[in-house]
Amino acid sequence: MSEEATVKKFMYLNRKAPHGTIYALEVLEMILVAAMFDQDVHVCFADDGVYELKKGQDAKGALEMKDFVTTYRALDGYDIEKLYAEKESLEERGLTAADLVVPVEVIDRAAMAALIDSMDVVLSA
Amino acid sequence: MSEEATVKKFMYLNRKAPHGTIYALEVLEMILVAAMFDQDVHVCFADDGVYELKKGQDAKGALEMKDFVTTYRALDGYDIEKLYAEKESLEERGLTAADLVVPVEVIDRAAMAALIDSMDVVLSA
Amino acid sequence: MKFAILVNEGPFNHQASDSAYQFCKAALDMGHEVVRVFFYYDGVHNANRLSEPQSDDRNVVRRWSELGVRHGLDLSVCVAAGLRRGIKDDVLAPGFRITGLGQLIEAGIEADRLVTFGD
Amino acid sequence: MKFAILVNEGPFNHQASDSAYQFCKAALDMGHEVVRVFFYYDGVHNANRLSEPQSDDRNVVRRWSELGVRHGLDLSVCVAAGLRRGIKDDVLAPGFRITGLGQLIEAGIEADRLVTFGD
Amino acid sequence: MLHTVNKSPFERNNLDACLNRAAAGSAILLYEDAVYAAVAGTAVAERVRHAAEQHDVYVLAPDLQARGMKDAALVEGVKPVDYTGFVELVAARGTATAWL
Amino acid sequence: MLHTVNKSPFERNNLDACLNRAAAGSAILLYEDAVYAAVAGTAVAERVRHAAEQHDVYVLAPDLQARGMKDAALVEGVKPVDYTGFVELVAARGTATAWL
Repeated sequence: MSEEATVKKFMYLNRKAPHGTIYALEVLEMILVAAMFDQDVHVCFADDGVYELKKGQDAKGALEMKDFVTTYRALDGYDIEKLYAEKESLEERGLTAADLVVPVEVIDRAAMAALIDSMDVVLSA
Repeated sequence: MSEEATVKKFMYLNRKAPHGTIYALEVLEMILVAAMFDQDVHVCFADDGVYELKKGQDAKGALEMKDFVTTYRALDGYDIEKLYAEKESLEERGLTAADLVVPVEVIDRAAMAALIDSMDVVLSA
Repeated sequence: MKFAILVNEGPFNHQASDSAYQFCKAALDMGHEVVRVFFYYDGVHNANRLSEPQSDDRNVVRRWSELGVRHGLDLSVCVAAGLRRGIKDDVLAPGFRITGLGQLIEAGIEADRLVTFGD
Repeated sequence: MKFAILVNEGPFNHQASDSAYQFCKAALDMGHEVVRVFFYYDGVHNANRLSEPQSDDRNVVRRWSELGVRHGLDLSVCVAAGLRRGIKDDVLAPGFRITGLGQLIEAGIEADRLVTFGD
Repeated sequence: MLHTVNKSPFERNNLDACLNRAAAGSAILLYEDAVYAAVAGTAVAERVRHAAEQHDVYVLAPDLQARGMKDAALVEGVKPVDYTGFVELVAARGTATAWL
Repeated sequence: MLHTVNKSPFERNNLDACLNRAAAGSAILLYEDAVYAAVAGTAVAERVRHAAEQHDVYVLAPDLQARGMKDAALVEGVKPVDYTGFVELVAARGTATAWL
């Protein structure tokens, strides 16, 4: 199989809240670069990672920090369309899909586990 | 009151396990310097901080990391004698005072709470 | 009232430095005195003048430098923590100085309050 | 087998860099190939040649440099994460190079396994 | 005394560590990722409501705003403050203890 | 798949996060501060024993030794490995997922 033909299943697994640490922002920078490679990209949000997608964030206005959350909305333009959020993680935090800045497929914990298990590369933070 | 006469109650509150992060080591460096000031020093161990005192640690032999734990035994020579470990934290981790490298006063959570509440300065990690 | 501020984490990776800066600025605006800002653990990275954030982001290092100069703040970087992590005079941003841990204890004695920002 | 290694945290503050080093050394000793060690987030601080640990401590930066030179490893430091944190060519230790995030994705494609060490 | 907590209650034990040792009547400030604990309707809200009966619990409003929680209902008894209020709490409540 | 956990189960949610999503039969390696989870007689030991019934749970021996737990009794079913064993697990068990 030639190098060009290699298509792997990549998962970017977001488990951390935004702003308190930089992981959410720098994972997003990673995803934007990953979009330039023809790989099968999955972006997942679980645990505190679901907070990354909360509508109405205003890090710049509130704290002079960087507003990176709107960039999630640009993922569609990069042909990154497989976005998943875990149902249980949303529920524990009192959130629903309607609270999120982008449309995601809400899947339950068992489905998330199966999805993770099917990946070739998992990049997590 | 002159600067020289100021004696404050300082607490060094250790809540983190050793080796996984540097906090335990650098708090200890802080305590050694603090010993040179004539302040009322209290060194407390709670939550994962009680692991800092576990006997038999061998970070150098196992992982080429720095063996700093023996330094706790030197604190006595610096006239730092008020060492406290929280009973509940030890119990949750299956430890007793006999597992620790230095003699400490084991106090329960309520006593720890009262001790913290009586401090002028709390340095925690 | 006299405040001392302890910053335990580096810029960007954790919010600690941002929070400490906002706190410091608010305290100064309210007329309080900040006797020292002490940078310990990874906090020493806040003094690295080579830091060059993206143009649409805040410049954490420069912001501390400017606040320090404007208010004559003592921005103290721990020598031992700094050596370990490669933060020395070679890369020190304006307004910061390298000092010993004794300066942290002194600040704790001299200030009415010591406030810690970390991970 | 081909390994790629991702280091997310700086030296000393977290064990991640130590663990990655021990893993890398073991893999090489066993005859595996390490196609790239990529330093991201605070991991970029592992490349700071100014780091000067105490004499009784391990030298994390130098150790990576030496392992890199000995085995011809590709020690890649993310340019964007490095710029933000002040890790640039000015302070880069021998054996490290500044590269883009694309090198991480490429390593993930090329290697049989990508192993992450972080906080 | 003023206790500060800055970590998400879903990720770490910091909030519990604080609540386990904060003397009755002391002040507790939730900021950075700990502000999620102040929002009503989550799995930890009941614990925080109970804490607010025994302590003066505050939440840093700019951190709520940064996280899209500016208009979220807060747990009963939790009071928002801005950075000026944070400084006032430190000044008024004595020793500041950070539960890192 | 190999899942790795490196944080203390008393401090953070990483171990639970992993156990909640690890497919049955996968391998789980506890290292760095997560090795405390492998020691018998703690408040989390029962959870880990249960996990070891559904997964192959390993613990990194050098990390135990560093922490003074070299001779500690381990939770039933948890197997110690050294760095060579860690590398072998990564090679043998497929994708490595780090629960950071």
